[in-house]
Amino acid sequence: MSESTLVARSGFHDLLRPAGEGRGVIVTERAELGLATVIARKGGAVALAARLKERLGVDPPAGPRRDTSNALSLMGTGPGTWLATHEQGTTPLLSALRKNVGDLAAVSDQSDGYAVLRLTGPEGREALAKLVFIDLHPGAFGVGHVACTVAGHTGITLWRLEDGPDGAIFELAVYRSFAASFWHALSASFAGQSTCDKNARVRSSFG
Amino acid sequence: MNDGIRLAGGLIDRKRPIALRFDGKPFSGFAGDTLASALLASGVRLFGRSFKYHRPRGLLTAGSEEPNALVELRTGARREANTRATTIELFEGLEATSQNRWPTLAFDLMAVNSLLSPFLVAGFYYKTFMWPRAWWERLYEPAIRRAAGLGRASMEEDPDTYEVAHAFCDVLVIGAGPAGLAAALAAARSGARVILCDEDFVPGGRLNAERHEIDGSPGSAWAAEVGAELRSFPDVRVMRRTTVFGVYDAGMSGARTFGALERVSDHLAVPPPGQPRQRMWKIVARRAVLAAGAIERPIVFGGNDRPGVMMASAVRTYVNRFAVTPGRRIALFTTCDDGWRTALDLASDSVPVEAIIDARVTVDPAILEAAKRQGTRTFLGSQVIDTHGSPVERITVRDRDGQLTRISIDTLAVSGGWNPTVALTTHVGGRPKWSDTLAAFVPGDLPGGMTVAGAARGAFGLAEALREGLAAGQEAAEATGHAKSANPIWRADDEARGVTAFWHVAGSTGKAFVDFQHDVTDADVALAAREGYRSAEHLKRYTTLGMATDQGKTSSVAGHAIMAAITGRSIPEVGTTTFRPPYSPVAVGAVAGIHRGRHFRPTRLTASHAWAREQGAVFVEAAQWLRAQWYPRPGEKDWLESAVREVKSVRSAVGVCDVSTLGKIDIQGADAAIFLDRVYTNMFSTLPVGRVRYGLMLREDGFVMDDGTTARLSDDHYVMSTTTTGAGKVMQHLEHARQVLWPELDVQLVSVTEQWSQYSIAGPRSRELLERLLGDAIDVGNAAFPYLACAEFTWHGLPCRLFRISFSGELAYEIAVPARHGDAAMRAIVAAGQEFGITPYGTEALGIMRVEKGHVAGNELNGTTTADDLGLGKMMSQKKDFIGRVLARRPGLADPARAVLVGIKPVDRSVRLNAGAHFLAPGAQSRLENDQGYVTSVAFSPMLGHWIGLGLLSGGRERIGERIRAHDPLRGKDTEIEVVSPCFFDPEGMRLKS
Amino acid sequence: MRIRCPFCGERDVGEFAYLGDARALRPDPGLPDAEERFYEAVYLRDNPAGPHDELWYHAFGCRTWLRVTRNTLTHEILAVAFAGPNEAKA
Amino acid sequence: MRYSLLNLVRQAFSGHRDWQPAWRDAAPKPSYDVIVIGGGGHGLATAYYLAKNHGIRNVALLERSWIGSGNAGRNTTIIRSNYMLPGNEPFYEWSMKLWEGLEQEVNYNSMVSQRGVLNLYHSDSQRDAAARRGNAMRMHGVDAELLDTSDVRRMYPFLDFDNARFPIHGGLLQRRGGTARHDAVVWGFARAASDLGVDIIQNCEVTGFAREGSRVVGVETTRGTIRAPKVGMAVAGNTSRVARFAGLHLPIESHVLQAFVSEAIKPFIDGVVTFGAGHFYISQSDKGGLVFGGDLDMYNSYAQRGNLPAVEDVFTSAMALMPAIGRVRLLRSWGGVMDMSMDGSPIIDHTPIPGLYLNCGWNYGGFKATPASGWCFAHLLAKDTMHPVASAYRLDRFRRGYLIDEKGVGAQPNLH
Repeated sequence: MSESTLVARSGFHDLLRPAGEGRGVIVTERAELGLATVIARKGGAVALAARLKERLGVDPPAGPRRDTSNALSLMGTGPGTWLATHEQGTTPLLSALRKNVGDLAAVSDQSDGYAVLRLTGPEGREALAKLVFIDLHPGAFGVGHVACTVAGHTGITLWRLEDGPDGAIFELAVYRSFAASFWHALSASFAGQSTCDKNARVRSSFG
Repeated sequence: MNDGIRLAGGLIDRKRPIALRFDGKPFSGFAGDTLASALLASGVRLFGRSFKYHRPRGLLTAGSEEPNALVELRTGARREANTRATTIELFEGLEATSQNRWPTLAFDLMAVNSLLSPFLVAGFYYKTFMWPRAWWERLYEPAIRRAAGLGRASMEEDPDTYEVAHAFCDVLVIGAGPAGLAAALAAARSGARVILCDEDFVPGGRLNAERHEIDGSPGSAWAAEVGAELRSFPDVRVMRRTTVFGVYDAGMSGARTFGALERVSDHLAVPPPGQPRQRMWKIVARRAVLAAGAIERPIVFGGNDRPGVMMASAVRTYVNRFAVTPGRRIALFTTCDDGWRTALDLASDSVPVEAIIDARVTVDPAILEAAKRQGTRTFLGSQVIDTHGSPVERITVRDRDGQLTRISIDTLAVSGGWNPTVALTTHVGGRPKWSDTLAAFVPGDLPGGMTVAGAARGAFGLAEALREGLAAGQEAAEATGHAKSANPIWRADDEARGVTAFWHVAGSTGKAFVDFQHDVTDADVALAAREGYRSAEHLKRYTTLGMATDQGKTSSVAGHAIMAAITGRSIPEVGTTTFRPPYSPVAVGAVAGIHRGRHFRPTRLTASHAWAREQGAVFVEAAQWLRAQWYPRPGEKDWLESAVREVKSVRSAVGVCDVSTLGKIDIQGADAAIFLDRVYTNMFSTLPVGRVRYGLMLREDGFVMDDGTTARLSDDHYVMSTTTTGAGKVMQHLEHARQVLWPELDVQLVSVTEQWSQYSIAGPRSRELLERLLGDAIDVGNAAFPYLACAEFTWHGLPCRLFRISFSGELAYEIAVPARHGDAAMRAIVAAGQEFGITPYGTEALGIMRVEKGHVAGNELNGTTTADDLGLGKMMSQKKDFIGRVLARRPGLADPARAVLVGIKPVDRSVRLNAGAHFLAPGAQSRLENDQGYVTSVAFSPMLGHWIGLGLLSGGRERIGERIRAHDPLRGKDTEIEVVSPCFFDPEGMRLKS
Repeated sequence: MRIRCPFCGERDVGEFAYLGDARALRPDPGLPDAEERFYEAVYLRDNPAGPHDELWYHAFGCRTWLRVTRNTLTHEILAVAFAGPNEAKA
Repeated sequence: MRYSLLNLVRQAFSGHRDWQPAWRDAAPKPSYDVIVIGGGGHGLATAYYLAKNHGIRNVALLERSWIGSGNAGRNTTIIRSNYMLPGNEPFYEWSMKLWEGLEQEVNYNSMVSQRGVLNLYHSDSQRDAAARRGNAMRMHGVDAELLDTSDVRRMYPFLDFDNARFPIHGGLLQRRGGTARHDAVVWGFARAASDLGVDIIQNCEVTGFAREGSRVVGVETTRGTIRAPKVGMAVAGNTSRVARFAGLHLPIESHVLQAFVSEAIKPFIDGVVTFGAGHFYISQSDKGGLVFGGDLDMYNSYAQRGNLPAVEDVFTSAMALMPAIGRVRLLRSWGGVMDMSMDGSPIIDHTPIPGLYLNCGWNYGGFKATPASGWCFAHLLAKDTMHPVASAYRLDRFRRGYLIDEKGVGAQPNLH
């Protein structure tokens, strides 16, 4: 997140509220994540991939997959197109990309364009499965898989991280302006309807 | 009246009595009962009234195919019309009301229709009610509509919630009878991902209704065991109370989409907190096993609709599953061995069977013996030709010698054989085929990936069904890459299944019904034949046979059979009515899911939304966005007063407006300039870096598609802006051009609409404000930053963009900041603007100012205007090709008579103008032939002090100064107007360049 | 109906936007009879009852344009490929 | 026998034994004066008016299946004449005039019911468009009223006025609009045409055209060759298939449109209501079923069925407009194959091939046009000149750029 004196407001900042005790679904916002789209110049995907591997250690997947090195991840969101994320935020992300592949790719900052949620918990998968029309079975949507799809009239980019203590971990990015509507749809898909905040827990409908 | 009583056994929990009310009267039943079985156990025989004749009707079936026993379930906002008593699970406090009767179910005045039945034959209304014509809407139709319909809608917003959910599996098994359970188990043991759906609340299908044994234990016990084992697999989902209602198209992988409805809470008084009432599932299955069973069919004979006449299989269901006998003196009218089993079941419950009437001359000696042993009278080669009493008290039997015998009974069980439930095999175009051996339609061409097992394909024997189920489940699992599993061999019998096609008792004395709910009789079918409505579809549409809430499940085939006999054709020659989704009715709310009320569509909010709300802004929908429309101040009486104030402030000082909703597309690459030259009518390759240009975009058919400004940030980097409503459409259009039309170009496109919060700061003092706001972050002086300049700069450590563009016609800038900081930026702008008298303005003020300037917007960019229509012809470059150039040359698009953009003023300046008024020459008659165009947009101009407008006027450019009329008969107005140039204010554009 | 996007995999038809006949390519505007050819490309359709080459846009997915061969009588999808060669290479 | 209350009563006493077939199920003769291909409403109306208006009774009406098996029996039965453009409004109003009195003319009650068609608007620009449309109607002498929110609330209090995503700002009402019993329209025209001598030939599929040089002089069918100097096509969704037999390439795409009917409930929706913030329209039949539809499935199709996304879209719109029908159940859905044109308006014209005439491009507005379509097509077939109210429906308007595009979406048929 920028150290600007203009206060930043993340997409979900006033939406996720503490919820009552419970197991089920755990949702946290990833406000600090830096995001950018990376699109290879015409016919330059191969050169770009080599450069990224050489300079930044990430191997941009050719398909809907995710590769990570240190804090930087690249996710395939289309042919020759990736969504890049950086755990330390926008500035390191853009400087890394512009410095190293600015000549081979169109890089566009999307750190403010998307709002990102992390979703886990023993019933997170079931809750999410209600909303998206793709197969989230562990055998079908494995660790490192990425999907651009639709969730209740809203386009999302969804990816799965290494499993955590509360089970499978998904992260999803929605366009910032949809945050409130998307949150309604997502929380409606956790029966119990309670919204939740970092480390708060929601009881889901499945049990 | 209490002739129905409880027997021993059954699948009801006598330790859990449940109280309910029917037509206000208290009754009780047990957990495991349906409303039908509970009322039957309390002696209720009369459940409903038929649609047309209001004939008294009782239970015909024990399942979802029930045509007669429909009730209004629940009350108030939860009232649910036409609910089948045979499928309603009891819950504490259940309230049901009979419907389509007045004043009461027992005494229904509308039953007078029965007396009129000689007139009310099929299609009678097509032959009358035509004179005098005006009486149709005034008299005839209101009368018909008063009689129409069955139950009543709640007329209140549904208080319950619904949701739509998704599931994927290897094998979807439809139906949890013997075949379905076997299929699911075989697939599950192979490790396949299985979903098993059944509409009932207890898996087992007919196993729960018959006295079959599997491996020596009762079928229902076996079903429970298999159900338990299935639940133990992690990748198996057993869905009770779930009807697969539709089969849809597949993909190349073979995975097919199915629609299913889960009744999550319908068996409870109200849904538990957070639970929906129902959930619609979209299931994607690689393979499907249809094991939907079969439906027993009635026989068409005189008086076959009286309460107490019931399907034989239903009698067995009530006796065996619900432990209640429908009567004490039961007769059986059958055409198949299967029907005789009813007698055996009853006998073992010591309910005497008075008589068995079988239309066949010879039957399996074994069952004949068994019946004789119980002292049951048997009539072979005989028919029931009439019934008497309501509920039925007596039947008239005609034996093979024509002798008539009257038998006193209280229940007549009927079995005309079975129709396999083939509906789901036909949803994607397959047609069922006729089987002479079974005298029934069986599945024909199947949807890819679907197999059918058990009774659904005519394998009526239990052992057969189990074998077929196992094989189908195994095969489906293997087809989805799973290993063969060790399968059990279950011991069960294949009971006798002889059947003879027999549909209709000729020479019945009483009315013989084919479609019970719609009161379609054998005579109606004969009339349809006589009048030439002989194809299955004509028969259905003319008589409404098969169009009732049961969709002909118990009536269609019999109707076709009677038509076939009359017209000397075979049943398949008459045709099959194809089945369409849904298999059984689905609530509207369930399909809508959570997208209701304010959540019908997503709402998009800009970063300054919270701030605008604090200012008391009124918001308006713009595509999916909400935008501030105006900012009312205390004492302002309407939107116009507020908007006028906002305009005056902008034109005299400075205002700020959130323009973030406009589309923003990042366009990069070595060929970005060439690309823009091809998608815009005007040149962008010549645009210097650091400059902005207004661009016009056409569709390939030559009409205007969208407009906006595009800035060149560097040689190979542009950022394009689109209209708010056009953003998505333009992005798709540009991607098409990039990927399909000119793949050789080096261009990269991405939407950055959401990355930037963009604010228009407009007015003579905007520069001062920006100097104060931005300090030395950027020099905004006229020299360094002239009209149509743009720059990227850093402010508060943020990458920001500044554009000197103006929609208002004032000296104006648009500043773009990263959206996370959009809220703070707006607050900073307003704070810095205080001393310059800054005023936030909304879309109304924006609209007024753009009309004053003659800028086109949505009402002019309506998809039927050309560049030249809008006075933008000069933007059609002659130096290059671009999308839309060629077809814009067509005569129709270059016709001098086309309506083109003009400005209008009311001659009487005090008059208000209205958009949508049409242009007429003075003195011209109000006729379409005299139409000269119309008013597209109007505004009250604070600067001019009167209403002004824009319009599209035929040959308008040559008519400046002319006086014509804005003709508005719809609002009773006809205003003399003056045609003027579209630009009303500062035509030289001094202000925006100042 | 489900369409197998070469990048995203098989998805519900609801994720895709339909344009239509894929054979209606943009003619060369320099040709003497360009106007007639553009008219035919923009307005006339084979509209076959059977296999049909058509353009779909994966609007809610990877945003690529796809060339889909689909039987208009049965809705059976026969083939799917990227409409643009660049995407195929990438 | 004439249809009347008196005859109905008479027959009631004789067990309705004397009713005759509504139309003769004719076998094809070798030749006719005119062949009309397509036994839907438009084809039957054309045959009827050929006989009635022009005295041409030696007419064959060819239907490949049973009459009314296409869109005539698969629509939402709405009739209206609330069009905006000069090329359309006179035609659809002529159709409305023909509806008013059709039943008496053909002596068949098709339940033409003018209970009003209300188009809702939800924004200022939609209101402006409604005003433009309404004024065009009024200038053609057609009834139209611009309603505000409270007017609409009085008519339909159960719509969502208070919690809507896109609030109802008002509506454009045509009181003379309404519905008609679609099958009865088919049967009524068939009976009347048959009585005038028209041969209605069912189960007779056209497989090609008989040619003499460039001329079309008849048709090849599954029941042999049938000759006629003039052949008219009124085959809606199958236009391109039949036209291909003559080598014609047309500005037509075939798309599937789904429609739905609910279980019968006591009537509470009097007229027709169309939603403006989504593609959805609803009315209630005289049997009590809610009849409703929405947008196309969007892809070319000859299969008379669609998929779930279109279904969900329609039902979501239904709940948005009428939250009170949440527990009402969908009973049946079906699909029709629409002949979508490139500007959303129809074509009634000669073809470049002598002897072959074209009636197509009805998009999903064909039912309301049935009488006028037949009237004008019969006029063209009989007189070889376009009828004045259909004079804009030329085939060459696309080439020449004189489009009739009410929606302004251009050459994208699935958006019309």
